Amino acid sequence: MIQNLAFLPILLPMLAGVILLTSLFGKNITSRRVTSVVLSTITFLVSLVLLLKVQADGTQVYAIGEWSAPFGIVLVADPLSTLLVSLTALLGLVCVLYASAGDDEKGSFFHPLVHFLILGVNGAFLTGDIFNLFVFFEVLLIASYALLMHGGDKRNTRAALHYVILNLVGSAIFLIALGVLYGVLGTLNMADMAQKVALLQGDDVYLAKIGGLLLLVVFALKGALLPLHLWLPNTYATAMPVVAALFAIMTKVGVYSMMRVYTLIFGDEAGELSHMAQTWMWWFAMATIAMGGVGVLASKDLRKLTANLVIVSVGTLVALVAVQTIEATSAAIYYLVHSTLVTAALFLLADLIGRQRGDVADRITAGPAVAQPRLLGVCFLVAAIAVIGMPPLSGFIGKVWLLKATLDAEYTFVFWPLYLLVSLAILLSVAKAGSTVFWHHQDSLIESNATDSVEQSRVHPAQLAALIILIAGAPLMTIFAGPLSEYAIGAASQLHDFNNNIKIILSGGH
Amino acid sequence: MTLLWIPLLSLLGSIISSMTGKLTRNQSTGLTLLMPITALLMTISLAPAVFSGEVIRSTFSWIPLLGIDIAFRLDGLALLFVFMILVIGILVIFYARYYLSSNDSMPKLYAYLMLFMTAMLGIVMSNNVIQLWFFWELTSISSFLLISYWWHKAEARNGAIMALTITGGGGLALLAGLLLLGNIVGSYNLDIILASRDIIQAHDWYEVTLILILLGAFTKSAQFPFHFWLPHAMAAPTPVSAYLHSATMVKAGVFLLARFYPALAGTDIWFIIVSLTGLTTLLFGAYVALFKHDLKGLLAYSTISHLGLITLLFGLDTKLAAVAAIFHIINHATFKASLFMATGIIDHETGTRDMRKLNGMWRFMPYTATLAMVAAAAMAGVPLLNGFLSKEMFFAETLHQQLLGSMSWLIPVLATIAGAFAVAYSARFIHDVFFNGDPIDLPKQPSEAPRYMRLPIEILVVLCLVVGIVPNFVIDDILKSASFAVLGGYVPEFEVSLWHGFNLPLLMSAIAVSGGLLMYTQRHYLFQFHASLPSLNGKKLFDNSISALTNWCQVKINTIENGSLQRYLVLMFVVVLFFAGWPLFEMNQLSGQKPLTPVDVHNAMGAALLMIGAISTVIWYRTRVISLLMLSVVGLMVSIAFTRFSAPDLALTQLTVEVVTVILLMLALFFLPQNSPKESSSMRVLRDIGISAGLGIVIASICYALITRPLESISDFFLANAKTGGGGTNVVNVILVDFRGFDTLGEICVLGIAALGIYKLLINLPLYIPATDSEGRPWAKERYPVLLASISQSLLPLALLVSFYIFLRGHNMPGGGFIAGLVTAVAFILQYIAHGSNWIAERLTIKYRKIIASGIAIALLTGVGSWFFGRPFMTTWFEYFDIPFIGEIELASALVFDIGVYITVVGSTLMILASLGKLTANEPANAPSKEVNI
Amino acid sequence: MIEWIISILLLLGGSFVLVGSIGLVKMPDFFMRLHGPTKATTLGMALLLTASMIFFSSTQAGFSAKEILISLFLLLTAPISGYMMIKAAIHHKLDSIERTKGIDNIEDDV
Amino acid sequence: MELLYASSVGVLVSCGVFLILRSRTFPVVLGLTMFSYAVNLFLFSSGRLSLNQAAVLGTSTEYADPLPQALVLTAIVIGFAMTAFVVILAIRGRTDLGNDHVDGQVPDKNNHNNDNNNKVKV
Amino acid sequence: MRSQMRLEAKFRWLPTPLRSLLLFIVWLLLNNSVSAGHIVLAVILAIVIPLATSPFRTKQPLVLKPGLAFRHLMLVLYDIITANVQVAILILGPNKKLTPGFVKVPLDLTHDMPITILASTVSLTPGTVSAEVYPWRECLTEGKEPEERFLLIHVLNLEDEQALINTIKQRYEAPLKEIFQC
Amino acid sequence: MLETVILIVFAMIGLSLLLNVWRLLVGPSVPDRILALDTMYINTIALIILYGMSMGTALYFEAALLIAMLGFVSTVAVCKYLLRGDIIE
Ligand code: NA
Ligand code: NA
Repeated sequence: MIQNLAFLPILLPMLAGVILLTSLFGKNITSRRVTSVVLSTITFLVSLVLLLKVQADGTQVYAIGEWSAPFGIVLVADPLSTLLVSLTALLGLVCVLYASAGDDEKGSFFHPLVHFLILGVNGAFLTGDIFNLFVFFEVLLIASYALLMHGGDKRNTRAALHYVILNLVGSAIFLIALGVLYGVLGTLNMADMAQKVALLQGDDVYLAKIGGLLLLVVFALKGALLPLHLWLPNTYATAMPVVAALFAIMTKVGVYSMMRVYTLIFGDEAGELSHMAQTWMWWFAMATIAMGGVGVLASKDLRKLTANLVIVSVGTLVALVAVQTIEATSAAIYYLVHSTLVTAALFLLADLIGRQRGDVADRITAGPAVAQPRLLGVCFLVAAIAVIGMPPLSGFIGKVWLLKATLDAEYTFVFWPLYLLVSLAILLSVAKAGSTVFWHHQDSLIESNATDSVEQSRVHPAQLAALIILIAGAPLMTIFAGPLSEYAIGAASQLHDFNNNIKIILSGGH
Repeated sequence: MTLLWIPLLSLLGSIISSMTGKLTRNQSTGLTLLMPITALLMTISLAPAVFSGEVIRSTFSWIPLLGIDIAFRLDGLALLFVFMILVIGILVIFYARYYLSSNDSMPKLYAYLMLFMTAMLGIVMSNNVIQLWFFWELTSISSFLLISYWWHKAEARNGAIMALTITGGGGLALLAGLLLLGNIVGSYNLDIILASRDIIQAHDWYEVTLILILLGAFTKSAQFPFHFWLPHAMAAPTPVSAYLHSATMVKAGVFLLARFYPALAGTDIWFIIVSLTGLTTLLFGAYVALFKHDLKGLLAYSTISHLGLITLLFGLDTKLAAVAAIFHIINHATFKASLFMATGIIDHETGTRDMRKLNGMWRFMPYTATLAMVAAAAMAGVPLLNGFLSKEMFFAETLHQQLLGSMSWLIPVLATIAGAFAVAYSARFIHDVFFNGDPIDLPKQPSEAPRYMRLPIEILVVLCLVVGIVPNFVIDDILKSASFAVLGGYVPEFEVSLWHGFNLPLLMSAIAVSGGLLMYTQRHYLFQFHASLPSLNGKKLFDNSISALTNWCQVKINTIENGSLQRYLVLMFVVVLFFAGWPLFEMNQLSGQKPLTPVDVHNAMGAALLMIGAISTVIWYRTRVISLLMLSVVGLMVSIAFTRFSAPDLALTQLTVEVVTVILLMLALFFLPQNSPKESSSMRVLRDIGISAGLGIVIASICYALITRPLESISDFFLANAKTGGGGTNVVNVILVDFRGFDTLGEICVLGIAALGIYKLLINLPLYIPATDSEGRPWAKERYPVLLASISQSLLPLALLVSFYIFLRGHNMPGGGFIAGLVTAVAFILQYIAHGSNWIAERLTIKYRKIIASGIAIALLTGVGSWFFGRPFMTTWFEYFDIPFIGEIELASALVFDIGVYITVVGSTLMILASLGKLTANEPANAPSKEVNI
Repeated sequence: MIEWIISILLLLGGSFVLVGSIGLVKMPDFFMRLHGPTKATTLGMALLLTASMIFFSSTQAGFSAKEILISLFLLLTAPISGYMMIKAAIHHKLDSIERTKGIDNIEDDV
Repeated sequence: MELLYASSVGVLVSCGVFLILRSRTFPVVLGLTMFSYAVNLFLFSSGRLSLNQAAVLGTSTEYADPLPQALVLTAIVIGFAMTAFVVILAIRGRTDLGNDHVDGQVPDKNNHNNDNNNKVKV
Repeated sequence: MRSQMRLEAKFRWLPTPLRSLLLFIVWLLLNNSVSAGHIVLAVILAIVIPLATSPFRTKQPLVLKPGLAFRHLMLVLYDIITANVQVAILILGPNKKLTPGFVKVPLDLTHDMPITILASTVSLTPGTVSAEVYPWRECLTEGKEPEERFLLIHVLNLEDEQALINTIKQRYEAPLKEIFQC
Repeated sequence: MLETVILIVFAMIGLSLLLNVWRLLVGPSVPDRILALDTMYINTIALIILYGMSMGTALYFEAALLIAMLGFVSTVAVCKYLLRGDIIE
C-alpha cells in the first residue's frame, strides 16, 4: 500500500463517490453521512501520511500503468502538490461535515459529488501530465456544476448558466492550447515539455508561445483573474455556502496550474520563452486585486463580500506567482493555504449568520440579532482578523511575507500601494460588515421574526465542528508559522529547481 | 525571560478577566488587577539595571526564515512607557470598577482593556520591528473593541470603525515602511536598525520609508489631518478614553517617533515634516478644543493639541527638544488621565457632559472639583505643576531651532498662541463646569463621587504636583534613561527645575497665561467668530467620502459585472484573439517545411459540405430545428473527415456522440422556445462577426502553421509497444485503455458525474409543456407510431449484437467500450422514442446510478488489481490462452477496464435521457417527479 | 471477370443512388420526393455494398460478407424512416400537388 | 489540402463563436457544440494529417500519430458530457427564469419577443 | 387452418428462434469467420441476447412457416429490384405524367409485427410508401383492440386504385397471413 | 479499370450529396430537410464504402454500419419531434 500512497488521494475520493452512489453501507441518510465523513477523514489522513512521506523521502513519482514519463501519465507528489492535496482533503471533510447538518438533503447526490470534486482537484494537483490535467479540470468542473445547483434557487440557475458556458469555452481553449503545444513539442508530460521548450528554435518558439498564452487564459478563467473573473462573484454568492466554501479551493487550482506551467515549462530555462507570461500575470493580477477591492467595497451581503475577498486573494496569489522567485512562491504557498481556509470559513459563517437573521439573511444591513451572538461573533472576529491580515492571526504573516517577497519585483511600485489600499478597503468593509451585522439591530424586525425559527437555526454541532476546523487554521498557522514557512520555502525551492524536477520526473522518482 | 512575562501577564489578565463573569465586581477587579500589579513589580525590579544603562533583551525564535522573532527589549524609553502603561492601566481598571453601571459587562471591558495593555506593552518592548507592528495592529483591534464597547449606540460603532480605518490605514503604511527599513538594513532587529542610521539615511528609499513610518505614527497619535477619529472615539466609556487617550493608544504614535529617532531623525525632511505636522496639530487642536461644549470633546482636542506639541518637539532640531518631548509625554499622561477620570465622575454623577448644562458643580462635588482643577491647571501649564515644566522646556526649545530659516521666529510665536488657547480651554473647563452659576436641566441630581472612584485621580494629581514641585527627585532617572535611549546614547546636559530665572520662555508662559485668560473672558467674540467659519467636519468628510467611495464602487461593479454573459464571453474571446494572434505576427513564416498534400475532390467536397453545414447552422439559427439539422451535417462531415484522415475510432465516436447529442438537443427543444427572437442590434452583430471571423482566421492560421511543420513526438513509443506492452494492435485503443487509461478513467467519471448532475437538475422541476408547436399546430395524436414500435423491438437485439462486436474488437481494431456503450445506449434511446419512458421503466428495474457507479468501480478496481501483483495502478496484464476446439483467445485486464467504460457510458447516457423523458411521463403532470429508475 | 462484375454493380449502384437524389430534387411535392430516397437509394446502396463484398472477398483472404449487414439494416429501416417522415409531413399538412388523388383518405391527426 | 483543412477549422470556429455570442441558450449550445467540433479537429490535426495510415498495427507501413486521436476521443466524450449538462441547464434556466435568455432576463426593449411559446399548459 | 397462431415459442430459453438464427448468422458475418470459437460465441449470443431483451418485446406472432417465409422474402427482393427500376424511370421521366395519390388499404392482418412487415414491403416496392396505420390506439377506448385496420399509402403514380389494393393484399398480405398463421 | 469506375461512382455519389444539400438548403419544409439529411446519411455510407474500396482497407466498415444505424435513429427522433414535440414521452 505504501508504494501506492501517491495514488491514494485520487483513488479514495473516487472510491468514496462510488460507494456513496451504490449505498454500500446503508441507504438511510445517517449511514450515508457517516460513510461520507469517515471516508473523507480517511482521505485527509492518507493525504497527511503522503505529505509526511514526501517530506521524509522527497518527491514521489507514481507511474500509472508502469508507463514511465514521458510516455505514460505520472503523478508527481512533491511538497507543493501534497500540501494542496491535504488542504483539499481537509476542506472536503469540513464541507461534508457541515452539510451533514442538513444541507446535503436539499438536493440529490451531495456526498458523492463532493468526493468527485475532491477527486478532480486532487488529480489536478498531482498529475504531471498536461492532458491529464485537462481531464481532471473537467472532472472538478462537472462536479462543481452539479454542486453549484445543489439546493439552488433561480438566481443560482442564472449564475450557473454563466459559469458553465464560460467554462465550456474555457475548456475548448484549453484543448486548443494543448493541441498547439503537442503540435510543437510532441509530448504531454510537463517535465518533458519543459525540456523540449528549452530546445525550440525558429518560428516554433512563437507557436509554443501561443500555447502558453492560451493556457494562461484558461488558468486565468479558472482562477478568476480579471477580465475573466466576472463569473465568480455571482457564482460563489449564489451557490449554497457550503458549496462556495468547497469552491474556495477551485480558484486555487488555476493558480497552482500557473505555478507549475510558468515555473516549470516557461520558467528560467525556457530560453526565448522564459518568463513569457510574467508581465501578463502581473497586470492581470494587479487589475484583479483592484477589481476585488472595488467589489469588496461594493458588497451588500456577506457572501458577496467573501466572494470578492476570494478575487483579491487570487489576484494576490497570481502577483506572487508572477514574481517567479523562490521567496515569492513560498509566500504564495503560505498565503494560498491561509486564504483558502479563511474564505471557506467566511462562507460558512455567512451561512450561519444568515440563517439566524430571518429575512435579512446575510445582507449587510440592520436586522434582527443573531440567536448566538457570542459564538458567531467570536468566530467572525477571528475570521475577520485573519482575512484582513491583522495580527495575531495567519493573515498578517501572509501579508508581511508577500510584501517582503515582492519588494524587489519589477512592478512593486504599483503592487505595494495597490495591495495596501485594497487591504485598507478590506479592513473597512469587513469591520463595517461585522459591526452592522452583529451590532446594528432593528427592533421592529426582531419582533416580526418568530423565535422558534431562530431556535431551529441554532448552529448544529456538525456545523460548529466544521467551522472550528477552518477557523482554527488561522491561529494554528500563526503559531506554527516557523515550521510552515520552512515547508513553504522547501516546496518553493523544489518547484524552482528545474534540473532536479526534470531529472526526478523523467527518471521515475529517484 | 522576565521580560516576556510582562506582556504575558497582561495577556493572562485579559484571559482571566474574561472568565470572571460569575464573580462579584470586587473579585473580578481584584483578580484582574493581580496581573498588571505583578507585572509592575517585575518592571520595578528591572528598573535599576535599566537606569544603569543596561538594555535588557530576551529573544525567542518564531519564524526565522522571515526574520521574524519574538524579541523583547527593555531600555529607558521602553521602561518609561511600561511604567506609564501599567500604572495608568491599573488606575483605570480600578476606576472602571466604580464607573460601569450594572448593565455593563465588566469582564468584557477588563478583558479588552487588558488585551489593549498587552498590545501597548508589546509595542514599547519589541526588539523586532515586525513584532512591533504586530502589537501596533493589535492596539487597533483592541481599541476597536473598546470604542465599540457600547455597540448598541450608533456613534460607538461608527467611531470604532473610523478609528480602526484611520489607524489601520496608518498601520499598513507603517508595515510598508518597516519592511523597507528592514530591507535597507538587512534585518528586522531593532538593535541593528537603531545602529544603522547612516546606512538608512543614505539609502534611496529613506524618504519613502520615513514618510510611511511617519504616516503610521501620525495616524495613531491623531496628527492633523488624521486627527478626526479621536474625538469620535470618545463614544467609548470614559475609563477607556482615559486610558487610550492619555497614556496609551495615541502615545503609541509619539512612541514610534521616539523609538526611531536615533535611526530616522536628523535629516531636513524629518524636521520639516514632523515639526510642521506637530505645529499644525498643536494649533488646530488647541483652537478647536476651546469651542467644544462636550467635556470629552474638549479633552479630545486638547489631547490632539498636546500630541501635536510632542510631535513638534520631536521635529525640532535640538537634542533637548527630544528630552522635553519625553518629559511632556509623562506629564500629559498624568494630567490627561486624571482629567478624563474627573470627567467620568461628572458624567456619572450628573448624566451629562455638556458644559452648557453643567454649571456650579463646585457646590455638589467640591473634592472632585479640586482634583479636576489641579489637573486642568497642569494642562494649562500653571507653575508648580508638571505641565508647566515641560511647557517651559518646549517654549525654550522653540527658540533654539532654525527650522524655517529666517522665518524661524514664527514657531515660538505660534507656540505661545497655542499655549494661550490651552490656558483658555483649561479655564473654560474649570470655570464652565464648577462655577458659572447653576446647573441647567441635569438628568441626575449631582453628588460627590464614591470614595474609591476618586482614588486614582488623587494619585495622579499628587503625581502632577510632586513632579511639578520636585521634578529631579521623582523623574530624573527615568527621564534620563529614556532620553538616553531616544538620543542614541548621548544625553545633553539639562536640568528640570521650577525656576530658571527670568528668561524668554517664562515670558512666553506669562503671555500664554494672561492671553489665555483674556481669551476666555472675551470668549463670546471668539465663539461668534468660530460660528462664522465654515464648519469643517472631519467625521462628515470621512463618512461622505466612504459612502461616496462605496457608491462609486457599486456603480462600477454594476456596470462591469452587469450580468451579461455576452459581455463576459466577448471579453474572453478578445483576450484569446489577442494572445493567440499576437505571436502569429511575430512569426517569420506561417507555412512550415513539410511538403503540402494536393487537394483531391473528396476532400474538397467534404470541406465544402462541412462549411455549408456550419454556415447554414448560423444562417438558420433562429429557426432552431433547421439549425439543428444543419449542425447534424457538420457532425457527419467531421466524422467523414476523421475517416478520411486515418482515424476510424474517432469517426465512430464522433458519429455516435453526434446522434446522441442531436437527440438530446431535440429533447431540449421541446422545453425551449422553438425560435430565437431577433434582438441583437446590427452593431452588435457586426461586432460579433468581427470577433468570430478574427478568431476563425487566427485558429485556422495556427492550425495551418502546425500541420505544415514536421513533428517529432512520443508516439513512436506507442506504436512500438502497443502490441508487445499493451497486447493490442489498435494503438489508439491501447492508448485509451492502457498507456493513458487514467485519462479514460477520468473521462468516465466526467460522464457519470454529468449524468448525476443532470438528474439533480431535473428532479422536481416543474416544466412548461407546450401544447402546440411554434406555429400553433397541436401535437399529433399518435404517441407511439405502430411501425416504429415494432421495428425498434427487432432492432434492439441486433444493435446489442453489433455493440458487443464493437466492444470486443476494440483492442485490435477500431471500436472499444465507449463506442459500444453509446451504440447500446442509442439502441435503448430508440426504445424510449418508440415506446416512451414508462414502458421502459416497467421493464428496466436496475437503477442507473448504480449502473454508473458499478461501471466506474469496475474500471477503478481493475486498475487497483495490479497492486496485488506488486505493480502500480493500472498496470496491464494480458495473456493468450489456447483453448482446445475454440482456439487462441486473449484475456486482458484492459478488456475488463473497457467493460467498466462500457457500463458507465450506457448508464450515464440512459440516465441523462431517462431523466429528461421522465419529466413528462409522470401522471398527473403537476405532481413532483418520483425517483423512478434512477 | 470479377472486376467486371464489381464495376457493373458499382456503376448500377451509383446510378440508383444518384437517381434517388435526383428524385429528391426534381419531384414537385414532398410525398413524391420521398419515393426516390426510400427506394432507389436503398437499392443503390445494396448494389454498392454487394460490389464491396465481392471486392473484399476477392482481394483479401477469405470471404467477406459484413456488407450484407448494412444492406439488411437499410432494408429494415428505410421504410420506417419513410413512414416517420411522411407522418411528419401529413402532420405539417404539407401541400401535395393538385392532381393528387385520395387526399380525403388522410385522417386528421390532431 | 492543409490549407483546406485549416480553413474548415477556421470556418467552424467562426460559426461556433458567432453562435456562442447569441443571446438565447439554444443557439449558444449549438455554438458550443460546433466550437467543440472545431477544437476536436484542431487537436486532431496536431498529430498532422495522414491519409490511409490508421494506427492499427499490421494494416499499413506508416501510421498516423495515434496520440492526438486518443486525446480527441477523450475530448469528444467529455465534450458530450458537458454539452448534455449545459442543455439540461438551459431547460432548467427556462423553467426557473421564465425565458431562455442567457442572462435570465430579456432586455426591456425586446419584451414583445419574450417567448414564442406563451401558449402553454402546465 | 392447420395450425394456430403462436405468440410464445416452444422453449422458454429460445423465445424467438428466427431472431436467434439471425443473430447467429449476423455474428459470423460481422466477424467474417466460421471458426469454432466464433460459432460457440455466436450460439451463446444468439441465446443470451434474445433472453436479455425479452422484456423489451411485446408478444407478437411467430413465424410458423419458415419455408414459405423464405420464398416470400425472395419474392419481395425480386419485387424490390423491379420496383426500383420502375421508380427510377418514373423519377427520370417528366413529372407531368405522374398522378400521385393516397390510398387506404383495408387490412386483414391485426397484429403489429405482420402489419409492419407488410408496410415495409409496400414501402420498398413499386411506387408506394406506407404513410399511416389507421386507426391510432389513441382514438380507441383504452385496452381495446381495433376491429379493422387500414394502411394509408402514398402512390407515386396512381392508375387504378382498386387494382393496387388487390395486388398488395394478394401479393404481400396473403403470404404473411400464411406465414404467421394469423 | 476499377479505379476509374470507383472514381466515376465517387463523382455520382458526390453529385448526389450536392443534390441532397440543395434540398437541405432550399427546403422548403422541415420534413423536406429531414428527408434530405436522411438521404445524405445514406449517401455518406456509399462514400465510405467507396473510400474503403479505393484504399483497399476494411477499417472503415464499422463507420458505415454505424451511420446506417444512427442515421435512422436520428431521423426517427426528428420526425417524432415534429409530430409530438416530446420525443421521449
Ligand atoms: Na457650564
Ligand atoms: Na417525456
